[in-house]
Order: sequence, then C-alpha cells, then structure tokens
Amino acid sequence: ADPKLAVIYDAGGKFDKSFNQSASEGAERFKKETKIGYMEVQVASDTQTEQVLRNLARKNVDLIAAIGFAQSQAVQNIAKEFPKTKFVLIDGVASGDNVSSVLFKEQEGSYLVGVAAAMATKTKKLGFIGGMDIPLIRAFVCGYAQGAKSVDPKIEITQNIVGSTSSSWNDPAKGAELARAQFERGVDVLFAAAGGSGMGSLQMAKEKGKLAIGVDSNQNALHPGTMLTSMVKRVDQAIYDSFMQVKNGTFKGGISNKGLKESGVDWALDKDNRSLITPEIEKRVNAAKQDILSGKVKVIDSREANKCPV
Amino acid sequence: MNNSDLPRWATALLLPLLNLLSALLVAALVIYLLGENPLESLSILINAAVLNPEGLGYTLFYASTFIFTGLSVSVAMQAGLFNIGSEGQMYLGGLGITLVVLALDASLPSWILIPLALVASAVFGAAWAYLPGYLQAKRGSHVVVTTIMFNFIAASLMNFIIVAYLIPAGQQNTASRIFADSSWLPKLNAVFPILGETPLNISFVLALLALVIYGIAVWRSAWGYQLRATGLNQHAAHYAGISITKTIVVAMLISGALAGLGAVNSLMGSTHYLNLNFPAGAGFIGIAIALMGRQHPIGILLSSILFGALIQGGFDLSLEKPNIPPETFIFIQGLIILFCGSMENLYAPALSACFKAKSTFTTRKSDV
Amino acid sequence: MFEDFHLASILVATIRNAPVLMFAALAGLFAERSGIVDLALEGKMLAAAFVSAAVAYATQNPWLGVLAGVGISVAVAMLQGFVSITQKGNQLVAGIALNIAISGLTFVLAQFFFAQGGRTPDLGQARLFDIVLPGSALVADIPFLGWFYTQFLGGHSALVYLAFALIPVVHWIIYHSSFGLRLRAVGENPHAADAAGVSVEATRFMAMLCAGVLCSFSGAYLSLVQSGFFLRDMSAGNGYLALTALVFGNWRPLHTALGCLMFGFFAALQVQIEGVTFPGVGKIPGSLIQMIPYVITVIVLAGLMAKSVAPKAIGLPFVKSR
Amino acid sequence: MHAAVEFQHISKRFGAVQANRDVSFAVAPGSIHGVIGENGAGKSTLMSILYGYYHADEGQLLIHGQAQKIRNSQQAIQLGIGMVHQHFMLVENMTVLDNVMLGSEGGFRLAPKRSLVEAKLREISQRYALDVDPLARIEDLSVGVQQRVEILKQIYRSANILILDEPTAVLTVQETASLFDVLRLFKAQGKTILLISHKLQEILDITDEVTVMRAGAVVGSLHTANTSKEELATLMVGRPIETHLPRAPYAPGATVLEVRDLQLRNQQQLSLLKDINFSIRAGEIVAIAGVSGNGQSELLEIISGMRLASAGSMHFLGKELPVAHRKDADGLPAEFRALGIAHVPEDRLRDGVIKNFSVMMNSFLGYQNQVKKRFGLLDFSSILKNCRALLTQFDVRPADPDLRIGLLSGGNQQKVVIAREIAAQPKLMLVGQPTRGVDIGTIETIHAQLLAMRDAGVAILLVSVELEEVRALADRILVISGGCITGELKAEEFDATRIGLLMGGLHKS
Ligand SMILES: Nc1ncnc2c1ncn2[C@@H]1O[C@H](COP(=O)(O)OP(=O)(O)OP(=O)(O)O)[C@@H](O)[C@H]1O
Ligand SMILES: Nc1ncnc2c1ncn2[C@@H]1O[C@H](COP(=O)(O)OP(=O)(O)OP(=O)(O)O)[C@@H](O)[C@H]1O
Ligand SMILES: [Mg+2]
Ligand SMILES: [Mg+2]
Repeated sequence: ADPKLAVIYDAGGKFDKSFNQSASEGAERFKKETKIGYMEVQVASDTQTEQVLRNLARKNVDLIAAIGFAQSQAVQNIAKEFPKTKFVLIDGVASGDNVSSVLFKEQEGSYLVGVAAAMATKTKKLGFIGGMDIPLIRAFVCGYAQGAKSVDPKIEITQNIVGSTSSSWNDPAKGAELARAQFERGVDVLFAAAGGSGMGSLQMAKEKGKLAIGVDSNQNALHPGTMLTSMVKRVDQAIYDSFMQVKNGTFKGGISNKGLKESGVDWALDKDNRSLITPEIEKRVNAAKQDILSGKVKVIDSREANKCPV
Repeated sequence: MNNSDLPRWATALLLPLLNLLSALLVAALVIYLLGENPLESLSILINAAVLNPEGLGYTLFYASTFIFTGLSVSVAMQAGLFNIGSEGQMYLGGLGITLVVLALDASLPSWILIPLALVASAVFGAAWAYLPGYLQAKRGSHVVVTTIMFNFIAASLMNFIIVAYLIPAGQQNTASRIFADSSWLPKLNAVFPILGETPLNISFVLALLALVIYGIAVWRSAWGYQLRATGLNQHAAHYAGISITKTIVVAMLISGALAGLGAVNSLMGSTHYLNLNFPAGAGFIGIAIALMGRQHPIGILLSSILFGALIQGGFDLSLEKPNIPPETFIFIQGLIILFCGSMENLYAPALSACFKAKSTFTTRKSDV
Repeated sequence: MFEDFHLASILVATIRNAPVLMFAALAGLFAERSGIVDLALEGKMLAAAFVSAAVAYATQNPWLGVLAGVGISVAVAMLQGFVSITQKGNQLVAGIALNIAISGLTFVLAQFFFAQGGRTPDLGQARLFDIVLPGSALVADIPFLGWFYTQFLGGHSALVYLAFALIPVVHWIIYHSSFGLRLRAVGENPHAADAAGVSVEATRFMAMLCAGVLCSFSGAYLSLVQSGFFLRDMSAGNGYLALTALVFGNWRPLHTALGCLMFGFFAALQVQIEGVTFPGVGKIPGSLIQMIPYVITVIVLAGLMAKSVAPKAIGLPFVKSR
Repeated sequence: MHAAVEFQHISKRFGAVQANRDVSFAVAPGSIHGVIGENGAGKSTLMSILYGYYHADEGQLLIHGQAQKIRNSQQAIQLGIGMVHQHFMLVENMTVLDNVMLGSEGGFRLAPKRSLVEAKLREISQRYALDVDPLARIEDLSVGVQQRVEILKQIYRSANILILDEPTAVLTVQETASLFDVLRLFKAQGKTILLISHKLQEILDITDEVTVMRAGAVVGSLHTANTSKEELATLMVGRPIETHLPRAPYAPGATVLEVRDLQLRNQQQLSLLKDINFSIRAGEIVAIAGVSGNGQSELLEIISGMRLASAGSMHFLGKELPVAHRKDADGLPAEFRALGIAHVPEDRLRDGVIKNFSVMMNSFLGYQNQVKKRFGLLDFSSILKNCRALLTQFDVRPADPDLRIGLLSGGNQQKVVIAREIAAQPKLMLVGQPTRGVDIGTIETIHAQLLAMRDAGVAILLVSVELEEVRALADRILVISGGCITGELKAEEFDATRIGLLMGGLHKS
C-alpha cells in the first residue's frame, strides 16, 4: 500500500515564503510524481506540536516531516514513544533510529551569495536584514560576510534585524523601512533573511533600483531585474527525498548536514537574474563553490564557533 | 442595568447562551462560505474539545494558563488599572522558573525545587510589573502605556538572554536545555488514566486554587474591599484612609505574580524548557478572559475553558477539514468575545418583553 | 561613532514612519475625546490594509483601494459604535474582540481569494508612489537645499502629506468647531451635553465615523505605500503604539502628533544604532537595540510628562441614571 | 388662558420604585410655582420627565395647552423649556462661554459666534447682576458662581419655562437673595418658573403656588399666600416638625482638639489658610460659618487627615497629629480615624460614598480595618446586621442594604454617611454641610443625632454655609473669611447681621 505521509509546519506557516513553503513544495512535487497524497498541519505552540505528532503517530502515519527547529524536542519525545513511526526533522536534531535530522549549512550558501554581492556592489557597502536575532539568522549573516570579505576585505556590511516578537517575521513595512535606511546609507546590495518581512525589503530594493538577494526558496522571480540571486536551501529536496525513501523502503535515520556538496544549499541562477550576473560574477561564484567543495575554503559556522570570525 | 426586570437566571444563563449561539451562527456562516458543513464542523469541534477525554485534557491544559493570565488582568482591573503587560510578565516569570531550575535541578529534590520554581515565577513576574505600578502610583504615568512598553522590552530582553546565555552550545533551537525531571509537574493522567497522553498537570489544580483565593481575597477580605474601593472611586478611597499608592503598587505586584505563575503550566508541565516567545499571546488572551469573565472567578473559569476548547477543538477541526484554516478560529474567538462580552444586552429587551407577559418579578440588586 | 549616524536619513525616516501612527492616533483622538475607548485601532487598520490592497490589486487603481479601505474601516467603526453606543456594551471588550476577529478574518479572506498564505499578490503598479515635487531635478544637486527639497519636503507619498496636513485640521476641528465642542463635551460630561440639548449618541457616532475614516489611511499606508502588498497581521502592534502616543499626548492633537513623531524618530534612530561600535561598550546586540524606543518612552513618560488626564467619561456608556 | 405646564396623571417607575404616581397639577403662566417634598418624593424625576430626560410610563404633558411628547432635551429646549439640575450640568474643563454655546453653537465655525456670545454674556451678567467671567473655566469657579452660569445659560437661551431643581442648596443667603431677584425679574417678563426647594422659608418668600409631593404622589397644591411653614411641613412629612430640638445645658469638658498656627499654601504659594487657631472641647459643637470657598473645606480636610497643611500643629487629646512633616496624606485619614476622629465629608458623592457599592458595603467605608472579622475575613453577617440597624435608626428609605447606594436619593445617601460616622462612636466628629439638599424631616433627624452626640460628650466641628443650621446647632461660632478666622461668637450672641459682616471679612474681633 501507499505510505501515509504528513507534514507539520511550524508557526511561520505553509506560506511563509521561506523554509515551510519550501517543504510544502517538496511534498507537492512528490505528490505530483507519485500520486501519493499527504496530510499537512500547522502548529502554533510547542505543546501543540507534541499533540499533533502523537495523533498522527497513533493513526499509523508512516513518515512525519516536522519543519523547523522548534519541533526538535517534540519529535524526540514522540519518536521514542512510537519507534515504528518515522520522522524527518528539518533544521533541528533529535535522537532516535527512526528520526532523520536534516541540517543545512546555510553559511555555505550565504558565502556564495556574499561573493556575488561583493562582486556586484559599487559602493562597497552590503546590507543584511534578519528577522530576529537568533543563531540561525546569525549563521546566514556570518557566511554572507565571509563570502563578501573574501572578495574584498574592505567591504562593509550593515545589518539590521526586524524585531524581537513573533510579528518580526510578518512586518513587511518594517522590512521595507530597514532596506530603505540601508540604501540611504549607501548600501546597494542587500540580503534579506526575514520571512514575510523580507518581502518588504525585496520590494523596496526594486523600487529604489538596488539589488537584493532572496532566501530559502528561489525568489528571483519576485522582482526580475533587481533580484541579484537567492540563497536557496533545498528543504523541498530533503522532504521529497525522504518521502521517496519511505516509498521505496530505503529510509534511514541519523543526522545529515547538507551543504553545497550534498546540494542542500546553493545560489540561484536562472532566466530571471541572468542579466544581472555578469560572466565575472558567475566565474567568481563558481570558483568559490569549487573551493568549498574541494575543501580549500572552509566556511565557518557561527553556531559551532559561537561567534563569527568576520 | 437595562435588563433589571429579567429574572436572575435569565440574565446569568439565558442571555449569554443566546449570545453564544449568535456568535456561532455567524461563525457557521463563514464556515459554510468556506465550503464546509457547519453542523458537522461544530460536532467535530465539540467532540475534539470536550467529549473526547484526551481532548478535554488539552482544553483544560490550555485553560490552566489562561486562568492565571485572566486572573492577572482581573486583579489589576479591580484596582482600576488596565494591565496590558501580562504577556511580558509571564515571559519574565518563565525566566524565573528557568534560572532556578537550570541552577538547581541537579541538586534539589522535586519537593523543594518545584515550590522554589513557583516562587521564582511569581517573583519575576511581580518584579516586571513593579515599575509600571510604581510609576502609575507615584508619577501618574499611565499604566496602559508603560505596560505595553514593558511587553516590548521584555520580548527584546528575553530574546537577548535566551540567545546569549540559555541556548546550549551548538544547538539550533532557540530554547534552554531540557529541565531535569525533578522539576516536572505531576500530570493528572497519573490519577485519571482516561485523560490519556495530555499534558494536563497539577497547575490546573493550582489555577483552581488561585481562583478561589482570588474570589475570597477580593470579595471577602478588607484588602479586597480597599482594592475595589480604589478602583471605583479614588477620592472616596482616600477619604476612607486607603493608601492609594500602596494599593496600586500591591495590585500590580500581585497581577504580575499571577502572570508569572502563568508560565508554570507550559514550562514545568509540558515543554520542560524555555523557548523564544513561549507565552504565544496567552497574556493578551488573559485580557479578553478578564473582560469576558467580568473579573469574576466563575466567569474567568468559564471563559478560560471556552478559549481552551476553541484552541483545542479548532486545531483538531482544521486537521480534519483542510478548507478551514486555523485562523478561522481566531475569528470565531473574536466573535464570541464580541457577542458574549460586550453585547450582553442584545436580547434583553426582547427577552424582558417575553417575561413581562408572564410575570412581574423584579430584582434591583446591586452588582456587589 | 557619530559619523555612523546619518541625521538627514533619520529625519526623513521619521517623516515616513510617523504617518501610520499619526492617522491611527488622530482617529483614536476623535473616538476617545468623545468618550469611547478605541482599542480597535489595530483592527480597523488591519481591515483597511487588507481591503485597500485587495481592491487596489483587483482594480489596479490605488485610489479605489484607499476608498474601499475607508469603507471597511468606517463599517468596523460603526459596528464598534453600535456595540459601544447603542448597546452600551463594554468598550474595551468590543475593541479587543474586533481586533481578534479581524486578525483571523483578514487571513481567512486573503487565503480564500488569493491562496498565498494570507497575503495578497504584489500590487506592482497599483501601489501609491512617492510624489516628486516640481523642479526637483533643478535643485537636486545643491547641497542641503537639494536634500531638503527633494527628500525632506518632497519624495513622499500623498498619504504622508495628508497625515501632516491633518494635524492642524484636527486641532482646528477639536478646538474651534461646533462639532469639536460637542465632541469634547460629550467625552467629558455627557450628562451636561445631553442637558444642553446635544445628542450624545449622534455625536459619538460622528466621532466614530471620523475615527473610521482616519484609521483607514493608516492601513492603506501600510499596504499601499510601505509594503506594496497585504500580509497577515501586518499592523504588527502599531494600533496599540498609536494609542500610546495618544495617551502620551494627553489626548491633544498637537501633542499626540508629536508623540507619533517621537516614536518615528526613535525607530529611525534605532535602525542606525545597530552595528555601531560604542566606545567602551562595543556593539550592542540587535535584540537589545530593539528596546530603545520603548525604554525611552517610559523614561520620558516618567520623567518629563505631567500626568495625562483622560477625558472623564471615557469608557463609560451613556446611561440616563444616577 | 392655558396653563404653561400641565401634568396629567404622570406615573413613572424605576424597577421596584414607583418614583411618580398619578401626578396631576397645573402651573399658571407667569407664575413661580414651588414643588416640595421629602427626599425621594419624586420631584426631580417629575422635572426630568418634563425636560425629556426620562419618559413617563403613563400620563401626558400639556405645554401651553398642547399635548406634547417630549422625547429628549432637544425637544424640551425647542419648546422653550430650560432646566437647572440638582447636580450642575456643566463641563468642568471648559469655559463658561463654551458651556453656554454648547448645544446652540449656530454654525460649524465657533469663532464668529464666540465673540458675539461673549459680548452678550457680559451684557446679561451686567443686567442681571450675575457677575460671571465668560472666559473663566468652570472648574475654577465656586459652586455659587457655577449656579449663576446655569442661570446665565437659561437666560441666554431665553427659556420661557424654567425648572430649577434645588438651586439654593449650595448658595449662601446673599447668593440666594440675588438669585431670587433674578427670578422675580423673570416673572415680570412673563416667564414661568418651577422651583424645587427644601427650604420652606424660600418657598414662602418667592412662590405664588406650591405643590407638595409625598412618595411619588401629589398630596396637595396650595396658594402660597394661604399657607404656613407648619402646614407645608406637616403635609410633606405627614407629621408636625419640631424646629426647636432639646439640648442639654452647655457644659464642655476637656479640650479634644487644639489647632495652632495652621497655614496652607497652594502650589502657586497663594495662602489658602492663615494663622488658624482654635480648640474644641468635649461636649460642644463649634461651627465654622462662612461663604463657601473661604478655606473651610480645606480646614476640614486637614483636620480629617485628607490633606496636609503647610505649617502649624494640631493636638488631639494632647497627642500631636502629623500635619505638615510628612511626604503626603496618602493613608493618613485611617490613622486619624483610628484615634477617634470621624468625618462627614462636604461632597458626599465624591468622597463619602462609592456609588457602585451597595448600601451595606458603604456602611463601613473608612472602617474596613475596624469592622468585625472572622478568620481574617470581613464578617458580612454582622456587618449586615449593623447596617440594617443603622438604616432603621436613621430611617433610610428604602431600607435595603443590598441596593446600590447611587440609586438612593441624595438625602438618604447623606443619612447613610452620617449614620456610619456616628456609629463609629468617635471622640471628635467633623461634619461638613450635613444637610445640604436634605429635606426638613431628615434635617430634624440629623440635627437631633448630632445634638445627642454632643450631649454624650463628643466634640463636634461643624462646617456649614447655612446660618439657620449654625444657629440651631452651634455652641460657639467661628467665622471664616479669606482663609482667616475673622471672629468668634457664643451661641447666645448669635446675630445674623454681625456674622454676615464677619463673613465678608469686614470685622476683626
Ligand atoms: N474656549 C476657547 N475659546 C477660544 N479658543 C480656544 C478655546 N479652547 C481652546 N481654544 C484654542 O485651542 C488652543 C488649544 O487650547 P488648549 O491649550 O486648551 O489645548 P491643548 O490641550 O494645549 O491642546 P493642543 O496643544 O494639542 O492644541 C488654544 O490655543 C486656543 O486658541
Ligand atoms: N435612575 C433611577 N433608577 C432607579 N431609581 C431611581 C432613579 N432615579 C430616581 N430613582 C428613585 O426614584 C425616587 C424618586 O427620586 P427623585 O430623585 O425624583 O427624588 P427627589 O424628590 O428629587 O429627592 P431629593 O429631594 O433627594 O432630590 C427615589 O426613590 C429614587 O431612589
Ligand atoms: Mg496647548
Ligand atoms: Mg431631587
């Protein structure tokens, strides 16, 4: 029989234009190809996560995909309670043979877009807008800065965060305002990792004719002409893969840390930003990619180092 | 009051029921427009929130937190203060618990650790309410404004503390480490196995206890008398020798302490760690609960359970009916508050016309 | 460290930040001076933001969007009026209830119509764009004057000018018109106003009408000017902040507007403080910088301001009884 | 010729209370018609029905012979009816001018009309000798002047039928006299006046006819010329009124309160009280007479602990009371009360009661820490018992402890307050305007109780603007003017003219 599958989005919701959305795209692609459906749920609190995980496990769902680090603890608890159910956890780590924890080396992808940004800037001032001041976002900005400084150590990076409440991911007006302030201070390329708030930043870049870099999914198509590139994080692929593995009976637990090598992160180059990426930029970014793949360049993860070297 | 010529039971039961039905009617319309069957949806909701024992457990679990935040807002309201800061106070209360537990869970047994953590949550919550209370009493700075500000400040402060100090090294999750189980509150399913796997824990009992103490303290003690006198007429309170400053500060301290205790349920009873934004609006729901429950213990209890049921039932319903997004229940919550909390007289004229035909029974008692 | 602060850019940002609060606070001023606590600014703002964006998108005409926003916000205000004035219900409850209901409903509707997760599509050309003052090109390169004319005075959306123009207008209406006189009387002592032959209910409904109209611009500003689309809960607490400015300004138009500008200023300043290295302190973490505007508000409120005195009858339904 | 106003079978009930029952009487045009009755007799309710504030359950109103349905005050005003309410209907933080314009602004812009109205007000206040500054804020005006503002408003609107609900309750003799001059002028102009008052002498002095109400119903309409105080009083109360209450001979005991060099300055450093020196002994009633606004309210507040003085000292039974050397008066009244100082405040609605509390809950306001407790909680069964006893003893109507006190008529509220303070068995009793707005039957009760306290050896400080009351109660009279005590008289030296001069600050004894 077909496996029973489910996706649990975190508080950001299925349409967050970010990793939840990416997950849903992966599940959707699987459904299209295999005609096997899946359930989806959105939770509002950690207590609810545990509740819904247990409910699904009791209904003999074969694989539950839990999106977002906030679900880590709940997955760990329920995985222990239901050893027959399989789990895939995105962005977090939970122990158990039946859990596949998928982490991403956001710093590597950010490094690449940092290189691209540094090549594209004329003012030598780059911007970064994060949703909240949390380790995940710090890893983005840290990789971005390392990449930019590898091109030109004198490049300045102005960074702002949107806020410290959960509405920080839903405040496009503030995102736009931050972008505008950065442009006024001379920034001409910015990287927004702020969920819905980032949408405002990208929009502002378009309005001001500056360049912007999207995050998580490929956002180039949002504003062709001003979207320099996007740092894509292949949550969709991770979900698609694990669904496939369950279908084919090849699912294995454990922790995987997906970087460039594993195609977990990448930069986006497509028809929408083709005209903005000059051959030099493309060459330089691809070179950086090679260096990382070959191990010549090691991008530091601020989460492990507990601070950022640049 | 307009409905003074209605029998008491009609005012207390029939009117709220009619209002609740009206709210549900509007909600049913929306559900119908979303393409689902309202009756079927309602039965799923009720089943998930009340009839199914495990669901009921979750309903009461959510209600436990709401009772505390509802009480927090109510106490301040009795003194004429509109404390919008329960959210921030609860957040800080969570910090109090976490600091105590993280420091001591390896060394202390449950029977000391748990009370200590409870005290810490109250103390931290109260401390966060102290300054707004003091500024209101001494400087006349409007408590509505200062508590809103303190919510924002709490959010920033907690974000900083969690990220800088509490996340275990190398972890992604913006949360503290897991508390050792010496700090875990006993779950009620140990006594009532029928509840199944619900996080419902003894903080529900604590919440009920708090309701009783609140009721007695406010309506039966001299302190409560002074509190209410201050809230109703400060001139008369001053004439009566009540220290306005002290009453306001103490009311805010207690309000903050109750909000702080609101953190106990989820931190020590369910998740067992402190995470970013864990109050998730429970402090604000407390405002709605205090207003809807008329700051009366039974009112607070009933509206807390109603809100708990909506969250639990709504969540299950949106699982079963993908067409109904969970946000629909936020809308329904709003409708219920609107109809039950602020339109209590909607049907009073019609109803009293009905009753007038039957009897001339009248009451004209005060509301105290 | 001081070269890190760009005063010019802070000032311009202040002007841009303030209107959201200004419209809402002035809306609240009408409601509250008439004796109705307006906790539903947030809800009206959100409803207007959604409807403005949806209609602007559907018609590709931002002004129709603004108009529709006015319509919905007035409708909410009238509902609020019905509950608070006609039904004599608890005004605080009504306000909070409307906020909660609208927060849910806008998402559900946005999802229903656009299926983008409670978001409307990008408005593209249907946004309200900034106005370039005539002759901007000529003066653009003159030091100071160029900045002053093209960025400080010019280069804002029409709604920004409307916001600032409204301040003296509202002041005049409140203090120098018969409506303002009645409004203040009804909020201060409705029994006296009633005895003088003023209809308390009609005056309060008029006040709610004004509140509805003004508040809608706040929402339109959020979605049509600042973001270019609607996003769930995008009012992000601004309604409450506007209320704060109103209390802060002691329910007077000029002071209230000043309060809004202050919030706008500190928000702008805060953006610039991020990443600045302070002597002795170093870089302040972003999460702590977020609290600056709020800490300053508390300090100002506690230290400088006289007691704010609300209109006496605020929050009390007008009941003819002892 | 038609009656200006005719009430026909008017009935009105509030819940269980029948406020008006089948009221019928007519008011001749161009006359002054008195309406009297005990507290709660339904006078204000009847007038409010005429002014469109309440709607009668039954019956109808004829204005100049025409049946009228008056649904609200706008319609009443259109019919030429004006009303000066028992509690002033003024917006406190606005100017006199704005209050007068409110409701009849005449145009959206205030400015053009504002200057016209201002000129007109100056002219009116000249012509009627009302002496009101149109640009003054209401909250800065004394009650007497506020009363004049109300009159001014009606003159400005040229009301034809003027209702005055206890206009003289807060006025001094002089103020009352000048008000009556205005009313006579009105009458001469052909206006019709309905006047409610508890002061029978005034009714006899100025009205042409008088209607007496009891328990919501009319018990008689008489020509003033053919009646007497005694007849009216008996009609009103249903029994004859004793005007000369028995009292024991004056034999004061030890000094209870000693006030030395008390000073009070406000924030602008203006002197409100200067060099106040006096003492009160056990078993005597000392009255402070004076035109209101001359510092007697502040003095009472200081002695009760509600306010601090700037300098000076007070000794209570030899013990020094905190007066000036303290941060604020927050909580101080409790300390004073615990020593045995009881206080009937001047403004009962603001200070004396909590409107939303029941009568029972108000029956121990101020004594919340002294009342009986069980297990640390308020013992409501004993409180209720005491409350019932008080209600019976002071004849509070209705004697329902559960009723919200705001629903009682003013006189009955006052009885609750006085009962509460007397029940505390104080050594010193401070009494401010104890019979303001209270009917003669109740005045008799209150006076009798105060005298009984005096005879039992309690020291009583009475502040009253009512010279009649001062004469009836005081053993010694201190006259206050401009914050200074300008003279002292013994009871047997009572001389209204001399006191009047002292109140004007003309004599120094
Ligand atoms: N009764 C009045 N007559 C004429 N003008 C008035 C009156 N009341 C207010 N005004 C005008 O309104 C202005 C503001 O009055 P006021 O000082 O009382 O208000 P405010 O509380 O300071 O309000 P804001 O400063 O916000 O305008 C005054 O300068 C005055 O011109
Ligand atoms: N709005 C009301 N609700 C309930 N009862 C009321 C209301 N207004 C008046 N009453 C009651 O109706 C009765 C008549 O009151 P009213 O004010 O007319 O008396 P009054 O003759 O004016 O007394 P006073 O001399 O004290 O002013 C009183 O028993 C009063 O308690
Ligand atoms: Mg001013
Ligand atoms: Mg009366």
